[in-house]
Amino acid sequence: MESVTSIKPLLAILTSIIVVVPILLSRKHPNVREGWSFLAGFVKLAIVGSMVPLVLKGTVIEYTMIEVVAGVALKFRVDAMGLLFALVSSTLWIVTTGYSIGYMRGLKEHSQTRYYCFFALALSGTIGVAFAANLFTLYLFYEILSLATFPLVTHHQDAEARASGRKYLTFILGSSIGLVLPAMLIIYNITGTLEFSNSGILSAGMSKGLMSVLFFMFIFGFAKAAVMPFHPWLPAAMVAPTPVSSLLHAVAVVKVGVFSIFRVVTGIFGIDNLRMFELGTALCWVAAFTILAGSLVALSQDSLKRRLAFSTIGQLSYIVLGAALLSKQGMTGGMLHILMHAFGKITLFFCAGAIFVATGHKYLSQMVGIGRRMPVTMTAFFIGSLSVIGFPPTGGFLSKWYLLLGTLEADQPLMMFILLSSTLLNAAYFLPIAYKAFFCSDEEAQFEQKIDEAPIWCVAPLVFTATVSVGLFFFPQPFLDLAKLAVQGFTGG
Amino acid sequence: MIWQFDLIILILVAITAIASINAKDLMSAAIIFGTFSFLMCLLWAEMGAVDVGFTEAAVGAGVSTIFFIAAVFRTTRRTKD
Amino acid sequence: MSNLQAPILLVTIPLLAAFFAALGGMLHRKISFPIALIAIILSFHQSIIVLLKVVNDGVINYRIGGWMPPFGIEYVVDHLNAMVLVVITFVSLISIIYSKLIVERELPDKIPQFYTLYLLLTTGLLGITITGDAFNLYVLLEISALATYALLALGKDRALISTFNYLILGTIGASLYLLGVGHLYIATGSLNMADLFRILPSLSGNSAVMVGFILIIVGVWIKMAFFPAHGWLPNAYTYAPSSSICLIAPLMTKVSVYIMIRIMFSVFSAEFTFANIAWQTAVVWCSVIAIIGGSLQALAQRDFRKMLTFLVVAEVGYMVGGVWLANEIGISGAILHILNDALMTLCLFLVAGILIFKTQRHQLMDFRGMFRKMPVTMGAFIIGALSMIGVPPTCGFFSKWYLIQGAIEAGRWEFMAALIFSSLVNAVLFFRIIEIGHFQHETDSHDHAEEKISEAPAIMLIPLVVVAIALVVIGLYTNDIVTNVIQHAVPVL
Amino acid sequence: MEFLLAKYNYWFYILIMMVGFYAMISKNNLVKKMIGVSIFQAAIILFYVSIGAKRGATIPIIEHGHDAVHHIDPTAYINPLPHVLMLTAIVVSVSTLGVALALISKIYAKYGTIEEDEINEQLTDV
Amino acid sequence: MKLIGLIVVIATGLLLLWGVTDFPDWADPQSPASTHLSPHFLTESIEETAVPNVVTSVLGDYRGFDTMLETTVVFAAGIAVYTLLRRSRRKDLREKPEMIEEELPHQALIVKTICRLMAPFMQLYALYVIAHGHHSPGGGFQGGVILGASFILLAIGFDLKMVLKRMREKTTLVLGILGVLIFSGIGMVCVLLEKNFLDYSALSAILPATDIIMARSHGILGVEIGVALAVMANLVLIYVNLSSDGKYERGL
Repeated sequence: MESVTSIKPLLAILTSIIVVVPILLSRKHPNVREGWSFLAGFVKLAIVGSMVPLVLKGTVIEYTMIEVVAGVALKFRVDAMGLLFALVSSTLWIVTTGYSIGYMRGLKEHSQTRYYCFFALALSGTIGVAFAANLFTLYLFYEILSLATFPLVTHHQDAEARASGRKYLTFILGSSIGLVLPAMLIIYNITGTLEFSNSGILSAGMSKGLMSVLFFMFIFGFAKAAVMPFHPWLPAAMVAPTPVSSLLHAVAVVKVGVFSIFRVVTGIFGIDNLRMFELGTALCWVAAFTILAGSLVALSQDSLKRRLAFSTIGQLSYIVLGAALLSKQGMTGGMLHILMHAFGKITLFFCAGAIFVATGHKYLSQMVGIGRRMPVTMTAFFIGSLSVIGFPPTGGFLSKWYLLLGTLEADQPLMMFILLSSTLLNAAYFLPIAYKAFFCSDEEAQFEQKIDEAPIWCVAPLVFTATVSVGLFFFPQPFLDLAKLAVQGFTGG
Repeated sequence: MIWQFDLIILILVAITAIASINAKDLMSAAIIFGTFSFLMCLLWAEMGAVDVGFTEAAVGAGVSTIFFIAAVFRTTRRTKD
Repeated sequence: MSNLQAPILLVTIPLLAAFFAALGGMLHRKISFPIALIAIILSFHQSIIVLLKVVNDGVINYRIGGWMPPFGIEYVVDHLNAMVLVVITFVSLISIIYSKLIVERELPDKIPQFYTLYLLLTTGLLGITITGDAFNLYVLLEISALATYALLALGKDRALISTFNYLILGTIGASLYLLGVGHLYIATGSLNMADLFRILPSLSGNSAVMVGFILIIVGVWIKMAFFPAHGWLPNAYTYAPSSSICLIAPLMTKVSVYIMIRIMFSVFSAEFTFANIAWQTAVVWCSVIAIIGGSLQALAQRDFRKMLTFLVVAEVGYMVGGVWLANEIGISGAILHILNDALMTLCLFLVAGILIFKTQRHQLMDFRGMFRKMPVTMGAFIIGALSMIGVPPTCGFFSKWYLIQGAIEAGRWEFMAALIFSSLVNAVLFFRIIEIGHFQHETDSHDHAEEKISEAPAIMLIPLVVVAIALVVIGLYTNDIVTNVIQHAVPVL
Repeated sequence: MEFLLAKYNYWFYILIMMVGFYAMISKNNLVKKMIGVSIFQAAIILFYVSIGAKRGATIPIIEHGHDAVHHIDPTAYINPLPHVLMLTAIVVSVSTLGVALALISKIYAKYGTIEEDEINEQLTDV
Repeated sequence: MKLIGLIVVIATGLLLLWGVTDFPDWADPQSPASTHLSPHFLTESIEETAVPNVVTSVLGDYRGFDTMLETTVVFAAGIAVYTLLRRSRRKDLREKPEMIEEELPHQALIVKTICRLMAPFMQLYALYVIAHGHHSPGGGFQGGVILGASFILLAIGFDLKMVLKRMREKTTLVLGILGVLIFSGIGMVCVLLEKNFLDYSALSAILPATDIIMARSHGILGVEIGVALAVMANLVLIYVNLSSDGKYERGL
């Protein structure tokens, strides 16, 4: 695979770090400040987008900043999988910035400058993880992301935010320092490198015990992926303002977790090794448990955001499962699910936020008949639900389809069964919401017939993401190409 | 260098050291410490270290002891051990 | 003989300046600060010259009085102490600028004496580092010790009694060192380190040499507050005036570690030092206890400075343990940690000093709302804290990296576990403070609601910011530092 | 007996040093501790001076001063190096003593006692 | 605590005893200490420095740097004590009752007379010790200490105030600093003359009619004077502060 050196990946990361300065300087002028955020968003998307043609040709873009430890450099490498993830995050950053304006101003939140600054930093962390060429760089940006999101999660600065912030950090930092760091160091000690390679860097001669311990140190260490039992931070973090929850906890943070797992599975351990030691199957079971348990818990939640959070936990493990299947189709599905779930779930979160801005309600029991008041929002919600459930014609169907194919390819019919039954569960916890929003008797309805949507800055983004969710079903290119390209690299053919 | 002489002084040095740290009055402890230093300097001079003995006579037996006395005067003579 | 005078100048300039500062101070008390400042700048400059010279041309020998080494006293600058010299002069430079205002407030009638003692302490530390003569080291040890006692005793509260305890233990430490040197002298007849290194291998098995080694090492351990001789440090440092603690806390323990390394590898040989496995294991276990105990004690503190002092104890465990891992990576890590920890500790104590300067208090609770009032200070604090925790790309991460690599290499899992554990505890410690600073607004409490606290003056902020930036820059250039400097300082094992 | 006699100086230095050492760490009175420190240091000096001793030799001042063009027999003079070192050590010990006594004096002014346990009691009361 | 202390002490003692077993016999002319470095000093001292008292030549020249630093130690101690104890008069409001006064026979005539008689002799002797250090036991330290002791004796015999009249606070401080400055200044002069630090042979370039060897000898004398000044002044400084509790009013 040929590679070219280009500073573009670094620029893409730096855009959102540099923009912090003008944001801080223009803190007295909200419009200018948000202008800067938008500008940076578009610049970033342009930079990321400009790399697509090259990568689609099978080229890898590399950039080495500095060698920090012998054999370990601060290095970026843009391949198909990283680019796919970066595209999703930078697109959604722009959308979310727009949404933030509506939400934050609509609720007259405090410390908005701080909010935008850390938001930008968090995005840098995300793109950094996407473009990391080795485990060290990945770890670095993973930690930056953890730290940058702390002020966002605890934005309200009240007792609840503090408790959640503690939980958040305990899980995220604790697992990364306590598990990922030692595992990384041990791997460095064994191999002398941390560079991701398509066939893995660990040799097959390792003992099974050590390999399994390391493997699960990574899986659980990347607690952002919320694999049970390292999931409780995710529902707790829902105290954050909704745009934060939507971008970070449906897209950036959690996807960084699963993305990291994907990277480690393919780039460090290597598919062949994992197959040989049957670690993929073990991971399948962990993922399957999380899928079912997450979905079941979601059923019982009354708070809309919490229900979405548990749904996310389940959905994340789909992606983990995709990686764990170690089959071509499964991995394609997993990768696509990063994208599809992102658009679907962000729509749902946007809707939850819009409802909160417009009505101040958080609980499902208070939302009966809300479709009468906010038809646009609830329609988008319905589309988002379909996508997450995996119902055509939404993007979610495609990724689930590939996942199912993957289970067959990997000869794991039980997993297919679990996937299907969880789909039913998904439907069970989402559809009633949409149903009750529109179809309820007049006595039940808690809202009047008058249409009263959230501000336009809130509604436009969610309409956009819902549209994209549908659009992705019909035009999955170039994402499907990227995913296939990436998988081709890992499986070597 | 006569070893018998040497030995006697050594024994005396040891005795004064123990006495000095066991004295019940800080002033007498300081004075005994002066004796200890003086014996020490005798010992060293006898071993051929005249310069060291000389210095110790001035510093150890003289100045150090006076420092101790000054400090004891400024504080208290009482001690529990 | 070529006349590179830099090695002697960098020691004698502060020494002479100490005398002039005392003289000048009698004329006018404001004269001593510029004298001291200029001297330290010159000394810093000379240390840089020496470092560059060593990196380019190798070891420098400087014969004082022009006498041949075993007969006269010799200065030897190799890669190890060239680095330590730069660290000392840098820390000294930073904290002298920083402490100008504090001295004027804390010790208004003792300004010249303060600077005299400050310069003497710097001289002592530099001399200890640069000298190649075992007895000369003792004299310098006493100079720095006497200056330290005086500086520490100027503090408030329990400063006197804790300084007295320190004096007793410090004297025991220094005396044991002297006694150990006596043992070496009786066995070899030499005092020059290089000469000793040449003679000692022929005396293996000699009990006098063994006892000499034990005495010296134990003496140095007492000086550096290594478990179980650590009891004096927390109190002595907690109650010290914040003007001098910024010099003492970062350097005293580090210089003692340097002495230990020098004795172990440049006087004795690595084979001698590591001949006894049981002894080596015992030391590593002691450092494990030091790390874990220090961290836990730090966790129990309510006073910010006291917490830092326990961390100093834990960090000493890092370095001693790293050296006694008895492999090259571990020793590199320990040496790297001398540099990194000096800066990290400096950064945190600078923050503590600013806090005290502005609020007169130093409890953890006094960080309430500090992010709003002192954003720059708290920004630097966060970098220092992250470095203590070991988050990349701050330098604390990389020394931990090497130390853990060394632990893996040596198969000392307990040491690795202790390092990870202390990282986790540090994370808890510092995030507790960040949380207090982030959440608790001064407006919550009514008693000092009206108190106006703003950012510290520039003369204190700039040194702090410089140190904070240095923490990141040094982290990124770890590989260069290791390959150009530290690699040459590590004995071949 | 031969063995004991050959090194009796060293046995005594250890004895004296341990007396000082014991006083340093176990005595309660701060002045007593300092006496212990001084004894400890004096014992070290004794040790060094004993290293320098040489049977059948005289003090290290070269006879006939500047006229000594003749060959100088090193075995005729005592080793001067330990003496030099110990001059330094003596001065160091008196310096340390001065600083320590200054501290004691301040401690007394503050707490009204120089017994360690009584000071600690006062500290815990606060 | 005492028990722990005892155990530590006994353990250390046993360790040291074990170390002694491999020592060369006491006063053995063949011990390494007597055969490695010292013969060089003994045989070369006259030739290289023209100082018959080898202790002085080693102290002042071969290991002159140690001596300089040790002078610095005294200086550091002096400054430390001064910093800790000296009180400025303004702050000195709360007086402690003087309890010592009646115990001390300040007015003892015999003591006074003897002190007055002895002090000049002591000072004279001290000067001799300093100057004659090249040829007989003695030198800067011993001389300095004796000089200092003479003042201390006066302070004990008479009153602190009397000493302070003769040696004011500022004078003491300046002398203390001057002493170390002389020493390190000579060292720096050597550097300026493009030799190594404390290489007194460089002084032959500025001292009239001295060859390299004599320059060393003179250099040693110069630094001895510095040492004497520093030791004297700083010991007096420490004593004055200790005995008057930093108030400079009344001694013992």
